[in-house]
Amino acid sequence: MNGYSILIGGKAGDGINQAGLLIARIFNQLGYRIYMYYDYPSLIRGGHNFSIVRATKNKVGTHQNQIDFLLALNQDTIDLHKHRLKKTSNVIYDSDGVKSEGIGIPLKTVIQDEKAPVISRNSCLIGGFCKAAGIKYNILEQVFKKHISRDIELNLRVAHRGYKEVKELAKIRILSKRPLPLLTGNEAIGLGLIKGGLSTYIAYPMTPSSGLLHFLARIAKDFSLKVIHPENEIAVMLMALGSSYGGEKTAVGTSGGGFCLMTEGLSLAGMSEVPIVVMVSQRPGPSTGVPTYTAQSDLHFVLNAGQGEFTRFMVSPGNAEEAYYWSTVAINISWRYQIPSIILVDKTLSEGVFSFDKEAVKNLKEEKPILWDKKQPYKRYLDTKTGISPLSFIPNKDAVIKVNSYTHDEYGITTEEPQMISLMQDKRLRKEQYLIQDLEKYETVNFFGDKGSSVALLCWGSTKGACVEISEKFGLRVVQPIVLSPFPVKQFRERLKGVKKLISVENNSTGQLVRLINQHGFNVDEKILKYDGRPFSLEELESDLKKVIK
Amino acid sequence: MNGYSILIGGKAGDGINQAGLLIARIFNQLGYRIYMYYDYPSLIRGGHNFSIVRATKNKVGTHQNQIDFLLALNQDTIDLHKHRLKKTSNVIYDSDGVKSEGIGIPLKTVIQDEKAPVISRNSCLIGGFCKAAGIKYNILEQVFKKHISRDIELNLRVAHRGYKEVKELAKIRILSKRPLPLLTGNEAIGLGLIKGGLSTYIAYPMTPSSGLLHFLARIAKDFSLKVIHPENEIAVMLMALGSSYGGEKTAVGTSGGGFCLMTEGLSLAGMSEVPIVVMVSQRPGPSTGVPTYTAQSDLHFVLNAGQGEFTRFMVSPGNAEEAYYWSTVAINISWRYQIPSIILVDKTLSEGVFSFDKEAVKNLKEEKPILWDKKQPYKRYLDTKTGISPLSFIPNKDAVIKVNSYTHDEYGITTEEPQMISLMQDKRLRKEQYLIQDLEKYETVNFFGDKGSSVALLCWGSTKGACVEISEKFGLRVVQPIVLSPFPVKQFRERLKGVKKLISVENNSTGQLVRLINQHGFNVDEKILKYDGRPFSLEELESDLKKVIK
Amino acid sequence: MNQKQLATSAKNTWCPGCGNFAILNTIKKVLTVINEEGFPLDKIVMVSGIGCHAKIVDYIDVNSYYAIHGRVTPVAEGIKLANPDLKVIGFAGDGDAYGEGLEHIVFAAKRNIDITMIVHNNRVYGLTTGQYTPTSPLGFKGRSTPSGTAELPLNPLELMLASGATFIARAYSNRMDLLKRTFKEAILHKGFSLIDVLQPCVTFFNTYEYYNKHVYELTSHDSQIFDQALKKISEWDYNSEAPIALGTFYKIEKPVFEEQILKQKTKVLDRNLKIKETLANYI
Amino acid sequence: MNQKQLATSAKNTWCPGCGNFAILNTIKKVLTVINEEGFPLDKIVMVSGIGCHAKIVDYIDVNSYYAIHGRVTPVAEGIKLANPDLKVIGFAGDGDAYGEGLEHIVFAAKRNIDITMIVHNNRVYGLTTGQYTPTSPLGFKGRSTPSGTAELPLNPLELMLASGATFIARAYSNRMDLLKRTFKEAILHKGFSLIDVLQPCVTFFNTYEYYNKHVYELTSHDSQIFDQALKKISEWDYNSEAPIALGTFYKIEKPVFEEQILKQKTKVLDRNLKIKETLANYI
Ligand SMILES: Cc1ncc(C[n+]2csc(CCOP(=O)(O)OP(=O)(O)O)c2C)c(N)n1
Ligand SMILES: Cc1ncc(C[n+]2csc(CCOP(=O)(O)OP(=O)(O)O)c2C)c(N)n1
Ligand code: SF4
Ligand code: SF4
Ligand SMILES: [Mg+2]
Ligand SMILES: [Mg+2]
Repeated sequence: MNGYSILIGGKAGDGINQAGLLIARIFNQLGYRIYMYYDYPSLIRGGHNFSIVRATKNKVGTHQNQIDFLLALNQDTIDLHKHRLKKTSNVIYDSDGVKSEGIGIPLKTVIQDEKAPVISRNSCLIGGFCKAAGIKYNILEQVFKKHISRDIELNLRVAHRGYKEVKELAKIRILSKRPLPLLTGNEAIGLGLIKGGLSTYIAYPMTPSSGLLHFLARIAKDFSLKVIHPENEIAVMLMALGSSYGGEKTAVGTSGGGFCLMTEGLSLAGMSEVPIVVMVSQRPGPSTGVPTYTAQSDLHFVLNAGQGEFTRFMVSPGNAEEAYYWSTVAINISWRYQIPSIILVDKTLSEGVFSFDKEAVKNLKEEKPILWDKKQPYKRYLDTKTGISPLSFIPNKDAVIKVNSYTHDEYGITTEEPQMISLMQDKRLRKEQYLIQDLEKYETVNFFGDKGSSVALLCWGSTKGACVEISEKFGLRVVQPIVLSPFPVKQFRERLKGVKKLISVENNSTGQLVRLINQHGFNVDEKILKYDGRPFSLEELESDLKKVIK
Repeated sequence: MNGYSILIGGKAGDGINQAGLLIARIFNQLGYRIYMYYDYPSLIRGGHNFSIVRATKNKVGTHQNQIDFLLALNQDTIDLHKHRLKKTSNVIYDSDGVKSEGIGIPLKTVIQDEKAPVISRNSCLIGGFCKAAGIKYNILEQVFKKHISRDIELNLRVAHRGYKEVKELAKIRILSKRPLPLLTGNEAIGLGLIKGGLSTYIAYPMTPSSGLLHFLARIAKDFSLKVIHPENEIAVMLMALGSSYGGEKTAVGTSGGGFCLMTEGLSLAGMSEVPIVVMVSQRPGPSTGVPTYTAQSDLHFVLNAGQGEFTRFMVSPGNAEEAYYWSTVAINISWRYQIPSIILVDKTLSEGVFSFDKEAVKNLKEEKPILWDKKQPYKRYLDTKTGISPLSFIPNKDAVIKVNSYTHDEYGITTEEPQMISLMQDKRLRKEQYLIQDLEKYETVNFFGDKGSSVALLCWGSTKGACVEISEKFGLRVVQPIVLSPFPVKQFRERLKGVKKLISVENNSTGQLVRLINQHGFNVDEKILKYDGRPFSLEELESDLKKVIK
Repeated sequence: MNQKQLATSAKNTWCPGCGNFAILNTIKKVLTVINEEGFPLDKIVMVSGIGCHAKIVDYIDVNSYYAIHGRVTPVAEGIKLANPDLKVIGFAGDGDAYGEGLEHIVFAAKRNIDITMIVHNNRVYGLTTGQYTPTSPLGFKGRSTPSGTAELPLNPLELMLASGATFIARAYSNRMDLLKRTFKEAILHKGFSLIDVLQPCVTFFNTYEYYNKHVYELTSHDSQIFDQALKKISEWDYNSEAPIALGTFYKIEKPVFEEQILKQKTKVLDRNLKIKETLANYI
Repeated sequence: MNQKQLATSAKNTWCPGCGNFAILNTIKKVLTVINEEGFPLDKIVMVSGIGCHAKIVDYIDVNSYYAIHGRVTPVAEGIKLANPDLKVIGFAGDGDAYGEGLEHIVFAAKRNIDITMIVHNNRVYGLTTGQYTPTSPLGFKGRSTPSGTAELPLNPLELMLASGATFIARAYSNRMDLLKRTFKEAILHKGFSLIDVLQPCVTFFNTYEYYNKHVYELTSHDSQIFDQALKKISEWDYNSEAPIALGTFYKIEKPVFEEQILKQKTKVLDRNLKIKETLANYI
């Protein structure tokens, strides 16, 4: 795809994520579009971490197995990844600890010389890489200065040493595109929520959702956010509902195990009609599973979580722009309809790094919820045509605002009367009908590739990246429902018009999206499933695909 | 249906459930088959409670709107239920506080005369009823003596006073059938679990599941059970998994809100492959909803609860015999496959009272789990053809038994290796394939009514009662899947052969079973849904049915 | 605003004689008084769990969140964080606050967030028909423990003291004057306050007689001193026969959580601009 | 059985210098000793939560349940109830035991169930990369609180004392001899025991120097006396600079829960017969 793949690897603690990001930012300055995959086990020091940076002319959203540069801080990196090398690939490694072909730089010696911290080995390696790739030192310098906060002089010194050690082996082309912000999926979600008016974020740390907590905590002051980390996920959800009832646009975030503990509160949100946005980032289960890896195996759990039946909005964005845009939509819809909005992502999306083009995203505004017009005495659960009852906020001299987890009357007082029970259930469910209509104005089902092709890939969330890219090679159509609840049957049907063979691509072991579309009368012909905790690489998907299309 | 319906009503605290049961037991002695519906709001004193006892020649499993006897301890009972009276119905009421047509008995006066407690008013009323119904006093006496533990003499005295006050108005026929035990659904589940080897039951009270906790606590000594009520449902589930890992056959019980808190543990059971039986009794949600009423609205939640994908067995019995039988199956399967077994019921089934005919239930035995043969060094997660790893129990000098919530290797040690992740996921899911085969030897899909009819009612759980009875009148077929996971596609398809019109009958607002069969490629033509917290009465279902079949 | 006006359309469904009536009447009085003294009623929010106690929110016509079992505290905290000008009063059961969701009062106390928790401690699960709770005495025979419990009760106030609560009191529904004073004091206290209200359940655990015999009001007690508070709090362990002190055991001043959180807030004038600036940092 | 034999195939992935190594080595030693003294190793069960600490079960070749975050205690309780002959040892993190699932240690202490809880208290969430926990000092700057926390820490041992725990101790991973003695004493104690092990996290909260300066071992302390225990427990509040006592603060005898529960058990010879009899009662 007229671009480059660079893998940098080392131990946890070597700063591999950060190093990958620096490389990504350097390419960004050269006008490339970036996708970065970061792979790390669940430990703090040691083990093997690696980042694969893809720098391409046009945006992509997946990594490739094959790489152009292998940057090794340790022997593992060589041993585990040399199968990825092409004939033309270059290897750069720490000659003080690694045996390999390619270009060695004595990283340890350099940093000892410079009295630099061990972690700055990667700066030196990046210096060497830049030289080898024919990237000007001043680009490196610019990126380092902007993005390294500690010991910048030392880092530049060792980077320069690396730069000098190495010979130019390639000449990375400079493209004419302007650099873009590089965001993780989590960060894009955070900004999208802020755009939609987020004022409070409450979460308990859980990989891979924690990035959103950390990001929002870091920028809290800039946006006057309250960011709270309470005792556990139960407290998270219930505090959030209190906050939201108190009038603050509130979101929470977690992963599967933590989400379990939020389900009772989610159902409370459904009954009390208190808006809430829930970000769930999936990882392989069951249970603790493989906590720093990826999966799409909680779709039906999240879709059906909480006792009883209530309307929920759920989206699953497939890249940073979608994450940003749909997070704004999620918070707007949550408040407009007074329902839970769920943003369902996974580790790949949450922690993957994307070039983010705000200009490519339709500009949305924070929407005002439907407010009480004061014409009639206030009833929190007024039964209306749309099922939406106008809101009033505390304090309001003229309104008593009672919300209730029991089935209740319009005023919010508990009821056990059969007629009222049905009536209120109808009221709450009616919102879904209006929401479905409302959603017609959004592109709820994405459409890529050869839109006339009779063979289509079906995907959701992060698998979009691989599907879209591979579709170009095979001339396939790609259909990606973004809204998963209420399921956009109409748009989905349109997207499938003329499809003879539908192939689903999912990061789970049972085909969860397939089961969902089955419910709506659609079928797939083939399933390509991957559930080893890793996202599809382009090549893997290609080879899987070849088995099902002939 | 050649039988009788008797409604007795009063305030909470008047002992209406107990009174209904006494009446049921009297009919039981007369050779009738019993179904009792008990209706009460969520309060302890006051309000309006009523029991409808149906006594019929053949077993039924639903109540009728129309009644033959109305027994009123207060005015509400008359006012709220007189619409149920037929021309031939009789009303007996407390003339000291109630205005009505029919036969008055001065209950208050009687108990004051006899210095009996207020609660014994219902004994007096039952006395009057027996006389009016032409039931011999000695039957009443026999039932009272066996089933009233406190103040039996006083109760008999006031009952006799009631008996004398009233004239015989009817002559209830004595049938020749032997009396049967009368069990609530919860009690039947309890005995079924015991039959399957239950040794520990852990629960936190929650209507309508609490009856199982109370019942097992009461009979714990008789069966040497440990019955534990810990701090909350999280502790319930995790203690239960500890207990089960410790080798004790353990079950837990709850309703929707409590189940939310168990979902994280459920997923842990899935990953660690520790057997557990979970009884979930549904009530109307979302959230607290209508806690003492009924619903079937948690099917998909329970079916998909817990992050990640794992095999679970789920049954939904439709009467006491099924509850008994399938609870034994549930515990056996849970231990054979080392998976969670879920018994999904609702308030109607849990608290409804049924004639229980043990002879009509195929006799099952407690099954031994698959045990380690000691031929090879012990591996807790040995990868086998069936996916089932032989068990060993602590203490065992030759085995170290390590279970793990992380993805793990055969020994139980955490792994993050992609091949092992897939392999172990395959192993766990493979159990489902064997379970499906195994289940072929059970009647997983029930079949009633006119089995040749091209119009069929589709139901699950407690709605079975009404469907089966109405099907006789309309000459319909009834198809009731009892096993809901893994869904018995083959048997279900067979049961549907020749069906032209399939009508689902559910106690929820969206048609959850319909959604489930949709996933498997089946469709319904009509849905009859009721979601006001009340079960279908025979007449209601009849009138709903008339609207969809012409 | 008078007490009548505080009524709602809901029919009261507590058992005649239940200790909850006194709590209801007293809180209505206190709200009326606070209102007369100048605090607007629309800035009051009640939160409740599930249980007999929880019905109280249906009976008072002020803002309320009728939440779920065991989770009164975090809901109340969330409301307070949303708007620190409000007075947020949680009404919880003993099953609720000391059982199902015990962790939350510990953390609310630790944070010293300015909410008031009123625990209707009938030492039994009322609404689910009489099971033991964390404060039921050893050997209590409830429907889940027909042979008697095998555990000693918790002393919830000792736990609160250990958790850093800044206001800890005990009251008795049958001593309405003290109840009223204590409610008011707790609501006006700046910081986390918890009142354990002994509330007899006439149906499942009728403790009137016992309490009438054993309660006494604290006098010459210095509620600022931890050791004195502990001594009085541990005098009765909710199990053995002992004098039962009523009143405010502990009351100190500490910084409140919400102010620490709000300190960190600034006013943002243009979010879109800020988003742009933030994005620029990520190039 | 020697320590080598206790090893598994798992590769240790703690950071070099982590306090967890000392805990691992010490518990291995203690298990070996207990075993030599006659207690069979196959009657030992380890339970852990999720976090750096929790990996310990992967590193020792005895029975174990590697459970979920915050829920070590109930799992351990369930195992003990299933078989009271076992020695059940829970390994929890401070986030685990004092945060996510705080309620469980309170109730296990209340019940006095005979399990041992070893809390690897590094006062930080290690595995999720450094957020504050309930025992982090005020103002701690973690990734969820970059401007510093707004709450004081809990003193978990004070909480345990208020909950009725019968064995309460503190140890320090860098004082291995005391660590060993305390582990052994706790495991042999009949009843609920909890040891708060100060365990420096070199990566996110390196407290070695601080502890090395402040810790001292309890001497001439009567661990049977509540007031003495409280005094020593509250000497250091996990926040201010103060001497940090190590050793066993409190140790008393009380009936244990599992025996109360098992007392109620009888032997049933024929379940089917009993079912028949039970059914007869329901006719
Ligand atoms: C998660 C959950 N578990 C259980 C219940 C059932 N439940 C409702 S109220 C209650 C106990 C109430 O006891 P308490 O809090 O002491 O209140 P009281 O009725 O005594 O006032 C229980 C267990 C529930 N609603 N939610
Ligand atoms: C329900 C749930 N929430 C959050 C997490 C994520 N998580 C894993 S370990 C951990 C914290 C561990 O901290 P601690 O218990 O102190 O252990 P340490 O790593 O410091 O040893 C968290 C929050 C989880 N696994 N489960
Ligand atoms: S059951 Fe007890 S607590 Fe509930 S209303 Fe009746 S007396 Fe009050
Ligand atoms: S992060 Fe801290 S607790 Fe975890 S292994 Fe490293 S030093 Fe130990
Ligand atoms: Mg109570
Ligand atoms: Mg920790």
